[in-house]
Amino acid sequence: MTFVKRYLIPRLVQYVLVIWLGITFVFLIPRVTPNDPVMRMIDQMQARGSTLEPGTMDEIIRDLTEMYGLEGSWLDQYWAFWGRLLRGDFGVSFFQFPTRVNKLIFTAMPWTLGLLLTTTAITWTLGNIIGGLAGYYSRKGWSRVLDAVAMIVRPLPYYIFAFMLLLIFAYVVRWFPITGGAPLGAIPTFTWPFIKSVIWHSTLPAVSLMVLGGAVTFQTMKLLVQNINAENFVQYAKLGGVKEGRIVGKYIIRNALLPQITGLALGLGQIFSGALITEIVYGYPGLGMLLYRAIVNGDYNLIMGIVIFSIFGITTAILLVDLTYPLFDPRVRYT
Amino acid sequence: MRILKDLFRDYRFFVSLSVLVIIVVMAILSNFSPYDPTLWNVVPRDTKPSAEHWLGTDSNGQDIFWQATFAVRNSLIISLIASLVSRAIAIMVGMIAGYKGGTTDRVLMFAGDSLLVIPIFLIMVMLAMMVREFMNLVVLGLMLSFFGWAWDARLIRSIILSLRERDFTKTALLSGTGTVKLVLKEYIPFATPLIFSTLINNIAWAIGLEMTLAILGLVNLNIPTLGTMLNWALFYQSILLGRWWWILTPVVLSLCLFVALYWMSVSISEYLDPRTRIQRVGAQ
Amino acid sequence: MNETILRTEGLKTFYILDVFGTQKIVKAVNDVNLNIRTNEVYGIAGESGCGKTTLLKALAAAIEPPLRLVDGYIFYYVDGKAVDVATLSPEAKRKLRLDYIAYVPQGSMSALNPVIKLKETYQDFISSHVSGKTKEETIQLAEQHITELGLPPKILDSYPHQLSGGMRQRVTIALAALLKPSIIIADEPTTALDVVVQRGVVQLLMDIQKRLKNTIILVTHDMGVQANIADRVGIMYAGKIVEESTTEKIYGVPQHPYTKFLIDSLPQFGDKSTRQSVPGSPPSLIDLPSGCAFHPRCPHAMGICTEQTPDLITLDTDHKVACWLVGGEHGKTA
Amino acid sequence: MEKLLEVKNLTKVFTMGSILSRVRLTAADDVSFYIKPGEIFTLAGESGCGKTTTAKIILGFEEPTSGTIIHEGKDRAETKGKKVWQEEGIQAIFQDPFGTFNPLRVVDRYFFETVQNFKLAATKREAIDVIDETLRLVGLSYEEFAGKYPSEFSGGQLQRVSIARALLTKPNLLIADEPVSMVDASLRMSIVNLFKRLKEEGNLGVLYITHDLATAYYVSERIAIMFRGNIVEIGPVEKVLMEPKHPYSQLLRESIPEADPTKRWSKRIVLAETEEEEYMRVGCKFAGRCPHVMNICKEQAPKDIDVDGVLVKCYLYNGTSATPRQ
Repeated sequence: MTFVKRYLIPRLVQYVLVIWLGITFVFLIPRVTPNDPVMRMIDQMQARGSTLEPGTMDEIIRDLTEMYGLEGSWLDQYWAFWGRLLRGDFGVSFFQFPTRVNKLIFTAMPWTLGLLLTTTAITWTLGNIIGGLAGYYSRKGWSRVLDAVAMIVRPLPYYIFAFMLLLIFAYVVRWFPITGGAPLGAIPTFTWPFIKSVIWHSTLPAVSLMVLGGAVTFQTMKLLVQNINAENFVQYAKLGGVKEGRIVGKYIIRNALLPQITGLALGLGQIFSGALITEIVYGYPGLGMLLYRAIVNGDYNLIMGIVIFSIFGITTAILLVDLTYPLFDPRVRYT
Repeated sequence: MRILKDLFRDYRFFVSLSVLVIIVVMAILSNFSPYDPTLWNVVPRDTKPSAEHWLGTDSNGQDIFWQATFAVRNSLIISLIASLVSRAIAIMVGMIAGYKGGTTDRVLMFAGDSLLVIPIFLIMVMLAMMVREFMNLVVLGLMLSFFGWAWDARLIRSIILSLRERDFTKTALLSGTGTVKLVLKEYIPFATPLIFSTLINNIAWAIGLEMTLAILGLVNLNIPTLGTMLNWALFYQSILLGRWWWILTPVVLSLCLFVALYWMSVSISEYLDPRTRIQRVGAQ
Repeated sequence: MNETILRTEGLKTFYILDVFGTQKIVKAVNDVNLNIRTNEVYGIAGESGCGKTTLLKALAAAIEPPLRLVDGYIFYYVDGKAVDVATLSPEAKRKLRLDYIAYVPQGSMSALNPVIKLKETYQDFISSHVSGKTKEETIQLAEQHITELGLPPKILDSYPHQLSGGMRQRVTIALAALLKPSIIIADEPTTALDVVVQRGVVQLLMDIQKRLKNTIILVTHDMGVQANIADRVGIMYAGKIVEESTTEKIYGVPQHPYTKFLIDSLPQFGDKSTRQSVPGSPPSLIDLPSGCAFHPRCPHAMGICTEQTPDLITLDTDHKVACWLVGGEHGKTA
Repeated sequence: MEKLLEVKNLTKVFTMGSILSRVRLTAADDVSFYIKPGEIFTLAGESGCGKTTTAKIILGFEEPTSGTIIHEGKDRAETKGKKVWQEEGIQAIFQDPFGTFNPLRVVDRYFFETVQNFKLAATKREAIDVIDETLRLVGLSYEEFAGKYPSEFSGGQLQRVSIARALLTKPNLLIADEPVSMVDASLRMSIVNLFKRLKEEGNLGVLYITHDLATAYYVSERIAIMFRGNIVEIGPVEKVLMEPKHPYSQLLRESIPEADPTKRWSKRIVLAETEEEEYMRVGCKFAGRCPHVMNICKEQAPKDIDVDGVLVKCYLYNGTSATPRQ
């Protein structure tokens, strides 16, 4: 029971509070900044000479007014805002009128989700295995070489790294497509040619996410293993003549993975942002690309939808990772 | 002096310091630029690197080398504002949370943790959109600093928490030392190395975010920064048109900057952290 | 008289450190000759920083960089045959551990893997040495062993953090005795424990020795603990053994001025007469005084003490001292 | 009889854990004792018995849950607003001399700060004189100490430096929390002898907190034995340590290994399985391990009983000639 009280409930409370804080933030941004988003958007629309029927214009204004809140006190607006969110209603998109924001997000989401889940899983697993071995055999030559590579890759921001890969492999040597998630006009089906082309298109974005994320995982794991290797319980097992394989697996790796789980949870938000940026570079049709188009078109509704949706998604993912932690650390389970 | 001598034994420190010195010199050179960076068509457009224009010229009619000096300068200004202000916030929050404890601590740490958990990049995109017209170096720097303090505040807090329990805290109190003096004289020295190495990391973070926001067109594109230079180069399709000198300048500069900053921070923190330092010299 | 089970010959193990370009040599064990026998408790005593923990590492054949075997030999007497430890392969060394020579760590706090149950630790240790046993059989063996030593078998189902410090220390001692090793070496096993718990730990160690009739090498700075369980005691100072004898003689008729100081500085119940500390401070092992390393603190220091290092000479059976004051002619002719 | 410090019915309850799962732990339970001027009084017991908590409360680093502390006739509760460490009368030294001073600062800074904060000298020249004078009391001098970092001293030296710092304000009470347990056995006596000398020459009262009963016997006049938050026995050292009355005091006394191979342990002992269990116990906290346990021990906590000048919390002495203390 103490586990539930000491670990589970505080985590859940924190989860709810963080979502509340994040969304309140989103609610406040348009209200405390000196711009009136609705009027600005109308101006923008008119400047472009959009030919919208008066009815739709009204609908947009009503939508925007409700989302950004111009009627009633802030408190009323706040309640209305939450009311819409809880109904899962993000309103309509402006640049792809009258598609609902929900629909746009749900079309883009599988792409991002697929890219993110595969790359994160592969990165984390490979990074930890290679980093773990490199840490244990830190005096070997290959370990030093990998370390040097990580020292160069690690500091690069997502944008620059993705851009460089694109330059080299799509412009210079032309091994991979420049843009997109699938050939233009292809209809999504579960056929081998389509899946193959999806994999083909997502290779570069995936590689750039994996190399950057992998460098971080590799470096931290290597350092962790080096430190744990010097811990008393490892030295003690060695003096007790425990076989090397068992020491590496059960004593070193197992303990080194604990901070890596926490690290994964903390890094998820960054990985997600990085994925969005990478998508933009490669024109990959996920949430990142959607965000980019929303920014270019000044589509507030869509941006807000993406932001709120991401806050939910990321905090939930972090919560899930955090909840697996006690499975690996008995000190949290039994206190 | 001994410290510098020891640091120079690490080739990474030497390389990164040299690169950073060159970049800072470049930023200083901007004061001697023959061209006004805000004007267009001050030189012939789209010429290849030559003796007259070392790095060529761009489609806006600017000399790329001199434009780059402004870009480096402005990127450094933004990142310095961001990192210094966020460090100030981090130190304040970390110290107060660590020393006061209790509810103050819980509230401050919750705020910090939320910033770590929420995808702040997206929030920043929203915010940047709302204040796009007012965007200048200072506003951008402050905006970045508002989002960049959480992790370091947490680190500083944990240092203070452990120091608060150490006996020398009691010795200082028994010597009649007051709280403010205690924190400044007894605790800050322990946090200084950490503050310094995170400062460097934070500079790199701020430059990177500025670039990302600039590429999305969310900053003032008339102010030359590494990010806006890249934005313009992409806007004029410099890759497709084969103007490699234009696109490569900001890319190579930022690459050097990121690697140099990272190496410097690793080198310094390894020097300061006895555990890794010992691994390097191979002592027990 | 008992047979030799472990012997060192002119053993020198130094830490060779490279601290930012300057080489530093820590002479932690400097010319040590030990002859440890079967069925005895051999105590090694000395101040902190005298090299006793390093000596123990060398005896456990755990010399790893930056610690180096500079000179001398360590012999194990496995089945009566002398084995030069330095020539053993890593796998051969691994097999001797726990089976022939077992180790009890200093702070049991961090000596056990925090994320696995104790029975898994037991299983790891057993199955690395005994083949052909199922998991159930090894756990059964562990349970039986724990019960024999008077510890509650339910602790096998616990994680290290669930036990008290004293219980953890007793678990590591029990683990060391598991395969009935010929030698158990214990590094400050009672330090940082409360006196009552300390007594329980010593009690367990003695029970094991009585049962197995094996050798225990006990390193501790606590002269009280040494007096309580050691059969012979070696006094270590600045990397050397300066006096070695039976416990009765060490405490009854100490010969080396340092030993005398050590024993005289301990307060006794029922005696409030003034006692003095050993004057001065222990020397740094990086920068040792010339001659006898104790001479700067010694009230009887003579000219020769600052120039030449005294040998460890035998006074009478089982009493050896390294001091120019004793041994008469032997000293002066050198 | 004049009392330098009096601690009356001091209780400290810690609540641990979050709002959802509170655990209450009584670290000090109705602790009462006093110290006379120029007396060395020992508070002895195992780790977690509450002796350090008691010291922290006397020093004002913790607030007591209940109870009073009277120093030089003044009730602590009435001199509110002023922390103990701002007074000149009480000073303290700690267990680990290397932890007592900030490793990143020069040790003499603490001396100058003390002189400055307590206005002990007007000029730097005077300050150095004051500091040098105090250092000489512990066998050191200003020259061999100025400008040095803690790591440049040996443990024994640094502990003496720490005592000198405490003596700067000329206190009449020194709280010494395990002052020798981190110092090598061969150097302990130099510290303990210093207490003796300061007591005799400077009329300094010392609260000597330790688990080392041998030095306690050597240096102090009276002793209190603490167990799981309670003082179970209190009286002159000769009586408490040479003929301990409480079964726990007896066990503790017997468990001290003596540096004499002819006095080896012969009896076997039983250890407590967990400490929490004993803290939570109703009645006498030692009942779980006591060889003389009776039914009443498990039901009701015993009161102090005066046996031959020694106060003992044990039912064994009920009905003897002793009378319960008021």
